Amino acid sequence: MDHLKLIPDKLSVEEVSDLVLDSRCGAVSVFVGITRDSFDGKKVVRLEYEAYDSMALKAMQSICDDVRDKWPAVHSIAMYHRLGCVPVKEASVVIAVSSPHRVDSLEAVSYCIDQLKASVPIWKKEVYEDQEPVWKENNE
Amino acid sequence: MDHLKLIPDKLSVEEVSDLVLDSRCGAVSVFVGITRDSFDGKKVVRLEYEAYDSMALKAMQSICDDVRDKWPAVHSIAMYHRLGCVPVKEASVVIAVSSPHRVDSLEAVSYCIDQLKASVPIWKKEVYEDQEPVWKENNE
Amino acid sequence: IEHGVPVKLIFFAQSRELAGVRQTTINLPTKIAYQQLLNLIANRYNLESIKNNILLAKNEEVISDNCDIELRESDNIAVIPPLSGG
Amino acid sequence: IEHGVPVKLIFFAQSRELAGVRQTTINLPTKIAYQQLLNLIANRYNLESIKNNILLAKNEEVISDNCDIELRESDNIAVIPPLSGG
Repeated sequence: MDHLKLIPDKLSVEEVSDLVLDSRCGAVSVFVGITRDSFDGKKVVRLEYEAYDSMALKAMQSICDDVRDKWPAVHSIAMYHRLGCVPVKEASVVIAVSSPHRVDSLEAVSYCIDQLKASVPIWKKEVYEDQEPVWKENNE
Repeated sequence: MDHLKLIPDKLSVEEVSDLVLDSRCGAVSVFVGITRDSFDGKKVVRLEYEAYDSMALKAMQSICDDVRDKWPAVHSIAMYHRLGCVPVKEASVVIAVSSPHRVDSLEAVSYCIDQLKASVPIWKKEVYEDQEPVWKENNE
Repeated sequence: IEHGVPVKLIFFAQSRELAGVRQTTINLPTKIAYQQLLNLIANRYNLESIKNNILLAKNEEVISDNCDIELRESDNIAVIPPLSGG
Repeated sequence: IEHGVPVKLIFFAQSRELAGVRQTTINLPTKIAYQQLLNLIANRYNLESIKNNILLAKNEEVISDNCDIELRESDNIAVIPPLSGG
């Protein structure tokens, strides 16, 4: 099962990881992306996220399909991305993957966040205390 | 900060991942080990865990020290292992690691669970519906 | 542009701020080269400063930049600045 | 064993079940070879069936199996079956 959502609300790590629980799975691996309080010495107040919702959900689905090709043992995937304002120390994204044994979910969750950053049309503006906000760019 | 605990109570993924939150960290990676409902076709009712508590906590601390050598960017580590009866679909272990960027916490959490299984004196007995219980062995 | 089709144009992130609009409708020819469309949009919607950093998507699929684009009524074209999700 | 020191002996998991006890005190010489100690414990506490699969730890450190072990009062020796945490 794939659970994909773009939501304006605060994300719960527990809720997202519970989505992928299955009695045949001994492992759930989770990645949580969180708003940091500074960038290049500038004090970050919050991030503002927006998405091309329909295309983003398609791109997220396509990542899930790739995961199932690469790690057929993966059971469930949940990718929740928050939109709108995300204050410092709150989660912008939570990804959870379950599998019978740990190596599949560990590798898959890492792949998911890499691919999400590279291919899902979501954008964030970093808002600073004393300077003009900046639209960020994932250039890894 | 290292947060290491052996507890008889139900584990909360949210609580453990919250322990490692830090305003300088953009990434929290979490691994959750969960009781599966079957092994080799036998129906598992529950697992029973016991630990050599004092030695286990030392071994867990030693894993944390290794993590800080290998991934100096890691900020906080939390390793909570449940003891006693763990019913099917409940967590036996939750490990959370925070770091400014994702690669450190992802690699470190994977290392932590590998090392925990290999070096921390904790044992589990698998209790089946119709057969004699078996003391398990991590032989990966 | 004469004899065109009405196409929905959608802007995101920095392109939305520069264009001053989130969504509009524009008449476009039924066939247009990628670069020609990019130039047209950049010119008309104040995107010259980021023109080299944006992609175009048609109906939620990124368009490769060496193709001609066929357009029909009800198609939508989105301006995609560099991604920064996660 | 004469002139020994009282040492705390702790059993875990399968070794605890086979020994029928979690913890006891045993008099041991102040110096003993690893294999000798292992044999003594296995023999006295019904652990012959798992003798080749257990480690011994002294004061929470695993002891290497080619060493002589020096013992003092208040030391503890633990029987460590194959680990299965996680």
